[in-house]
This record gives sequence, structure tokens and C-alpha cells, in this order.
Amino acid sequence: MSDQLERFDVIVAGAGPAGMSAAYLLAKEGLNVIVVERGDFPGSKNVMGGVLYRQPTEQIIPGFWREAPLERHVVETQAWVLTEKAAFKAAHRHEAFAQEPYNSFTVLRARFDKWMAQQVRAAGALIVPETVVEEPIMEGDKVVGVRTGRPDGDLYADVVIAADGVNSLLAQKAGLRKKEIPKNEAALAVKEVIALPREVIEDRFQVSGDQGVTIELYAEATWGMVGTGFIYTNKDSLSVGCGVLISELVERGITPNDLLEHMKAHPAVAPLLEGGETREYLAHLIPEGGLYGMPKLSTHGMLVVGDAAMLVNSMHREGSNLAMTSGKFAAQAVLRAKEWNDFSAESLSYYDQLIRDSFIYKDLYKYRNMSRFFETHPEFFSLYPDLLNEACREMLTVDGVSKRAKQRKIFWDALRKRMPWRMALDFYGAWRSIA
Amino acid sequence: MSDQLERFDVIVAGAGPAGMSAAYLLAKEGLNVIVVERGDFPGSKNVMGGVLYRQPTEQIIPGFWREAPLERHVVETQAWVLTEKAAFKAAHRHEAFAQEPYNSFTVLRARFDKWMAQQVRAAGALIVPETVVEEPIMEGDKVVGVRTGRPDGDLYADVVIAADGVNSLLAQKAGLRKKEIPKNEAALAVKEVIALPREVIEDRFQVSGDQGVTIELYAEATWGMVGTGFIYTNKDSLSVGCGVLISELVERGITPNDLLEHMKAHPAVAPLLEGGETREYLAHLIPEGGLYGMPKLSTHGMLVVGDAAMLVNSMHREGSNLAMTSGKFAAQAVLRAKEWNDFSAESLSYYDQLIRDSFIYKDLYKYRNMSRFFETHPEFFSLYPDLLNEACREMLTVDGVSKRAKQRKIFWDALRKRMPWRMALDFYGAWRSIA
Amino acid sequence: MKKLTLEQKLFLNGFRPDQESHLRIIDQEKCKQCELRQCTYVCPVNTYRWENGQITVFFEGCLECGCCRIACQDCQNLEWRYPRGGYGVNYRTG
Amino acid sequence: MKKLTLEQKLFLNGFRPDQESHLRIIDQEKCKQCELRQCTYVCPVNTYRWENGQITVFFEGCLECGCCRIACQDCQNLEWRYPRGGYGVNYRTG
Repeated sequence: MSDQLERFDVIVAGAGPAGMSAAYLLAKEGLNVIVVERGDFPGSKNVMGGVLYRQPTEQIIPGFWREAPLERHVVETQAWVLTEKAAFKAAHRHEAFAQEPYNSFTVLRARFDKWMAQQVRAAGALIVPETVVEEPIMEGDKVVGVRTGRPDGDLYADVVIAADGVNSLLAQKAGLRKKEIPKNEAALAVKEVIALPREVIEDRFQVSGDQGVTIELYAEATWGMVGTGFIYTNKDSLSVGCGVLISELVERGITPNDLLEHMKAHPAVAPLLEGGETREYLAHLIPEGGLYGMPKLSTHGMLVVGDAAMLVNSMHREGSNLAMTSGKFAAQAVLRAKEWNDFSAESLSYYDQLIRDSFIYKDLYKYRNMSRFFETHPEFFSLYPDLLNEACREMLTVDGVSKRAKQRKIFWDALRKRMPWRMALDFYGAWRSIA
Repeated sequence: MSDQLERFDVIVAGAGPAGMSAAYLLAKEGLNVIVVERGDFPGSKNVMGGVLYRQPTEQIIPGFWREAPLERHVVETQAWVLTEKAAFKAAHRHEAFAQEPYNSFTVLRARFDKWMAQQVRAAGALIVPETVVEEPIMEGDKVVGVRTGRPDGDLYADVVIAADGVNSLLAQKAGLRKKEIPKNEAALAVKEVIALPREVIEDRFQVSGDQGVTIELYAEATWGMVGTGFIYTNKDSLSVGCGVLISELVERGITPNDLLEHMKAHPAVAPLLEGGETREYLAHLIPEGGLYGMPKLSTHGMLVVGDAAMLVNSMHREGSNLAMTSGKFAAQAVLRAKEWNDFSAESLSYYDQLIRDSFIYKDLYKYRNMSRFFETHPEFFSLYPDLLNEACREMLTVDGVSKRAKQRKIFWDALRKRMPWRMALDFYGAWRSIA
Repeated sequence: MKKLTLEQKLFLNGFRPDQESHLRIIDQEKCKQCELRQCTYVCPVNTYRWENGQITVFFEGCLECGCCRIACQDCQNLEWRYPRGGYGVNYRTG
Repeated sequence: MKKLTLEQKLFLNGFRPDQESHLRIIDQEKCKQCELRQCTYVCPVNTYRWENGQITVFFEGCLECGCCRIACQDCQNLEWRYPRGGYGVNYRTG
């Protein structure tokens, strides 16, 4: 890297949605921004489910959805509760989601991020690919730059934005994240992109044109472990995956690929995939620590954004929007710091405040106890799904038994399996943890 | 009709599922049975949604499902709550329903009933088609035969089984049904059979082989009137229809065909039908009077079965099973009467007793107030579906607003539209009417 | 899918219409007094039409559901029966 | 759909493997004591295999998720880093 490149206003480590959002907004304001990305091109190492939300993305690049390489706009959202042999499905479709400017899109990150990188470059930022950020360069407790994997690859700037993902070495080495991520605060997600003809996807998901559907799958989808599965429609492929807490994988001794194959073989899932051809197999860690897993968000000369800051709302499978919004807030904080020429921890803590006043903190706060609750209540991933599906089966089976007798049977079967007061506590607890 | 045919053990009026069930069982026991059917062949005038249940049918003809012309066995049951622009869907699929001997089948009645008539004939009953039963022949208060539309077409028997459907002239003219059916105790259903290629059906409903799906649709599906819509998968067609109380049609001034087209055009429904070609357009009255609409079930020399006895459980869209089971009970009562050579009202009231001890009466009792409740609570067909779907929309719209703020908005929106105590009463009432 | 008119749909069905109508208005005068004329819209095949100041009965497309009989029960002005044996609609699917 | 083995799936991905592994077991002796050897099953591509009494690291198929790092945190016996810039997996879809 040539000498004149070594000093920047801002270094962004990682060309994911959080980093690029910050870089784009800062470059637009005329700051001298460098984005350091370890992949061949922005997107080549990036993985998500993935759903991209329109409004938060438009906060970065207005009208992006008219040009960006998107897959389908989501018109229907489904949730399936699976047992070994059955599925209970709930779904919601709304015409409002089928109309411009849309609510959300499925995307393939390698394609979308590549496009976004072009916008970031056009805004004036420098993107350097094939370069790993290894650690922060510190002066005392100040972050003054980053050391990259290139020879003579030290870079300096007023501010470093750590957008280096869930494994953030920057946040850790700058002391913002004290501990290693506990096994029950990260989920390993594996995913396949499965090619299917457009028309088949449109028939199977009852959509036309670029309309799409998302399905989240629970319980037996993850073999009863705390986690979720998903099936998202792309233009001519499906993104099919599942993620569970590492602590669960460890305890059960289950291999992620087996887990995914188990889900794919479920009698309610298989018909959706029939005839498909796997195109790619991907893995990604998802930060599930929520509010309690969040590191310190800023320090002197550094801000942490997106996955690096553990900003994921797993209840609503939201991540990219938290990432992009945190990138926007980081840009705002940097711009203010730049104006005041003050990059101290105190000045940059404006970022913390923006996060705290936004839906990001509020939602993480709302669901702060959810993950822990479900970890300690495995019955929500096996017993209750089973009771639900067997109750449906009983009520739908026509065999000369009166409906009232069936209800009585369902009731007593449930009571035999769990004491009523325990059930009451379970559901009260579940309600408390998400309401 | 030749002279020796004029005297029978049993006359069955109407070759529907109720009548043919009775005729089959009685002929099997060696009784001299005649079935009088007004259509060209049994089935040619018969209409239902139509779902046929395995267990009650097997009570008549064991193993029928290995030979009968069935369409698909139902593996998934769906319920959709529609508003003008949205749909909330719930569904249940169970592998148990995909395995022999199956729970239920979709059928096309013209085909199935023709097959069943062959079994009835093979069992020894005489089926006379193209013959309308016009009225009972009475001796005092005793039914001794029926007058048909043929010249010299009087037939005599120990017992007449009135299986002449919802418009039962026999039940009415024998004085078992005192009143005309009130407009709010009958639903007019219209249906189209819409051809689609097998593969398209399998993709759209995520089934393979002979698996099938049923969907019941509510609220906007019937333009907010008390009633339901339905979409059932046949082998290479869909049965698509809707039925509403005649009182509702009258009040709203809506034409049944417009109602059906309205449902077919709904944004959640249309993708299922896309490319389909209508093959037939059908109409049928459904008795919705439930327990209170039930006529007297038996009198001297006559029993009333199936639709003629108003035996429909609309909550669970069950009809054919009640019809066939009532036919079975009628046969049992006749056999006992024959044994005792006593066809008096008292003897035949054994039929009433069998009905009363069975799921038929118990279920009709359970839901006895349902129809009336929903008739007087139109908010369940418009306001509540709307609140449900708009709540889903709000929670799924990602726009930077915290989930808690969204919940608050949903809550206050609902309260603005209906007072909380009214809501509480509504749902308590609904619960009471179906629980 | 392509939207058909009611007439087009009825062409899809099999009918063997009788010479004479099985449905008969008892007293056309009464229909003139009838305010709602429910029979003109509740019938799924538009059998009853108000034309030239009276109800005309297009019985040929009747699906024999019985809806008109219930609709007309206030006036009791309809002589309702099924078509003669062998006549009327013939469903192929049902 | 046709079920693929993990190996077959990895052939579908684009990789540019480095000469040397970016993942290094610090002390194989420690792995011998390790009871669970979680790395041998939690890794989505089976990078770590217990062969001939030691852990062999098949880093070429690594998807760089970081799962092993978390799994090995009790032993702290894994030197974890990303592949050098330009090396490792190259997703085409993401």
C-alpha cells in the first residue's frame, strides 16, 4: 500500500452491511474513508439467511431497490412448528407487502454486497479487498489504526469502525469484548442455496413475478434444539438452512450438516425442495447473546457495529437492519466527532446513545431474556409442538368419536405429560420473555 | 314398473351417501331394497365440497378406498382468514394422514357415487334412476310407500328411508319437518371444478402422488357474510367454492356467482387457480340449522337420513360422514324392526336413539348455538379478521419502530375500533358457542 | 385465471332440459307487489329475471338447489318441484 | 431431492486454499486428554478429524465461521485466525 494511503479519516474493517453503510454515508460527506475487506470482493465471505429490509437500507441508499440485485420481495411470512411427522403452519400474506416500495427482500449477499460496494466506491470511499484486519493499533487506550495482513499494511485514522463480524478480533483485542463468546450465545447456521426453476418456485410458494415467501421452522426442524430453520425464496433458488446454539450442538453431539439434512428430509419440507440442486453450502455464526452479549460499543477512536456488536434480534430474525442502522449511527457519531475534532471515548459515546434511543436497543431489551428462557425450557421445542400437532391430528381425525370426547382426550393426554401448574408457569414464562 | 316390483321391504328415496349406505347394508342382509334416484345415474345430481371420510365409509364398505374412484387423500388441512388485501393462514399436516388407511379423501361425487351404486347393486338392491319421488303414500299417519313421477309409479314397502336431500319433500309431506327451512338455516354453496395439470397441483400444494390438501376460507372469502369458502385438491382439478346463509345473500343483495368470483380474485387465492380452466359450475343447498333445524327423525314406516335430516356439522365441514353414519343407523333400525316385524313409530325410534347416542347428536349439540352466534356477531367476519391481519402486518413491517411501540399501536387501534368489554364478551361468546 | 361469465359457465354443464318448466310462478301479480324479488339475485344461475314487468323463468339452466323455494317462502308464490326424472342438470364431476 | 455427502457439497463451493493452514492445534497432547473433542463434530465441514491418535486439520474446506474457536474455548488449544487475504472460501451466492 502506498504511503499516501496510510492515513485516513475513517478505517472501516469489513465490507458487510454495517461497515458499508457507515462507509457510504461518511464518504458521501466527503470524509476520507478506507474499507478493508478480507474477501476477494465485498460479499465473497458474507453469509446471511437472508432477508434485507427496505426501510433501513433506504436510510443509507434511497431508492436502492430500483437498481440493486435483489431476489424477491417478501409478500408472505410463514412460521412452521414441526414434530417428527407433522407440521403446524401459520402464515401471513398482505398485498401491502406486494406493492412498492416493499417491506423486505430476499438477497444473495455475494451479489448484493458487490453492488453495494460499487455505491460505496462511487461515493468516494476506497475499498481494499483481499486484506485481513488483524488487530487494532493502540496508543495507550486509544485506537489509532489497524494492522492488516499485508506487508507494511498498517493503516491509521481518526476512527476505526469495527465491522469485522461476529468473530470481531478488533472488538476483542481493543478490549471492548471482555470474554470469549459463550457457547450458548452463538448459533451456528448452515445453509444451502438450492436451484429450482422460477416457475416451480412460483407454483410452490404461490407467488408471481418477483414476489417471495419466507418460512421459519421450529422444534423438530432443529431436532428439538434451541434454534430455527428457514426457507427463503430467491429468484431461481431457495435458501435453506438452520441454526442452533453451539452449546446445543455440543451437548447433543450433532453435526451441522446432519442437522440440515434432517430438516430437509422432513415430510413437510421435502416437497418444497423436490428436484432442487444444491449450488452452494455455507456456514455462519450468528450472535445470539442479545442485550447481555453486547460488548462495549465504543472507545477512544473506535466504534463497533453490526454482528461485531452482537446486534441481532433473533425473535424476529432481524440482523441486516440492525447492522445497517448501527452503521448509520456510527457514521453520525463520526461526523459529529469530526466536526468537533474530538474522537475521544466520550465524544464517540454519542453512538451508544443513538443505539440506546433506537429500536435496536429497545428490541434487544425486550427480548433480553428470551434465549435463556428457551434454553432452560426445552419442552417448547419438543413437548408443546407435539401436543399442538397431536391435538390437531385428533380433532381432524374423523372416527365416530364426538368432538367433546376428543377434546377431553387431548386435555388428559396433555396433563399426563406435564403438570398443569408447570404448563401454566411455562407459558407465563414464555409470554414474559417475549411480550 | 312391473307389478312384482311394487312391493319391497325398503324403499330408499335418493341415491346419495346416506341412502346408498342404508340400501347397501340392508341389501347385504338380504332385504328386498329399491333405491329411487331422480338423476340419470346415482351421482349425476349430487354435489358436495367434497371431503369423504374413511372410517365412516368403511363402516359401510370395508376397504372401499382400495377400489373406489377417489381423488386424493388429505394430508394437510388449512384455514385462511381473509381480509380484502391480506390472509392469515393456519395449516396442519401429519404423516399419519399420508399413510394407509388414510383419514379422508377428496372426491368428485358424480364418480364416487356411481361406483358406490355398483356396490349397492352388487349387494342385491335395485336402483331405479331417472325417477323422482314426489310424496309419501300415507295410510292415516303411517307411511306405506312413495309416489314417483312415473306413470303407475307407486311403490310400497314396510319402510321408506327418506334420503332425498336437503329439500326433502318426503320429510315435509310426511309431517316430520313442520316448517319451511328458514333463510338463516340453509347456506347456498356454489362451486367450480377447475382443471389444472397434476404437476401444478402437486407443486402448489406441496404434495406428491395422491396426497391432497383442503383449505377453508373465512371472512372476506364470503364478503364478510356468515359462511365459508373452500379449495380442495382433486387429482387434476380443484374444487373451489363458497357457501353463505341465504339470509345473508338476501340482505346484502349479492349474487352467488359474483361471490365466488370475488373469492377467486383474492390476491391470496388467485395464485392457486392461475392457469386453471373451469370444467363445471355447481350449486347446492347446505342445511345449517344444526340441532335446532333437525326434523323429527322417524315416524311409522319412515326414517329420515343425511341432509334430509339436516345432519351437517358446519364447524368441521362434516356432512358425508354424518350422512353415511345415519344411513347405517337407519339400516340397523330397519333390521331390528324387520326382526320384530314391527315398523311402528315406536319400533323405528331405535334410529333416533342410535343417532342420539352417537357423535352425530353430540356434535350437533356441541355446536348448536354456533351459527346463531356468528350471525349476530358479524365482527368475526370483518373487524376481527382485519385486526388480526393488520397486527401481523404491523409486526412484520420493519421501519425503525420498536416492537413494543408497534404492540402499543396495535392495542390502541383495536380499542378504538371496539370497546374492550365488548371484545371480551365477543370472544367469550365465540368460545362458548364452539367449546 | 380467465374470468368466465355465468352464461359461459353454464355452457360447461350438461343439461337435458324438459319442454316445460318445472318451476312455476303462481301469480305474476304478486311478484309485481314483491319488493325485494329475492329470486332474481339469490339464484346461482339467474333463473328468475324481471323482464317487461314480470318474472321470466329461465328454467333450462336450473341447478335444482332449491334456493328459490326458500327465498320465496314469504310470498309462497312459487310452485317448486324437481325436473321430471331424467331431465335437468347432469353433473359429470359433482 | 438427491442427498449429497458433505464432500460433494464442498466441491460445489469455490475455494482458494493457502499452502499452510490458518488453523493450528497448539498442543496435540492436550487433544489426547480432551474428552469431548467438540471440534470433531461441531464444525460444519468436518475440518477436525481424530486420526491416528491426533487431530488432523483439513483446513482446505474451512468456511471461516469461527465455530471451532468457540468450541475449543475450554481448552484454549486452537490458534484461530482467518485465512490470509484472498485465500479461503469464495461464496458466489452468500
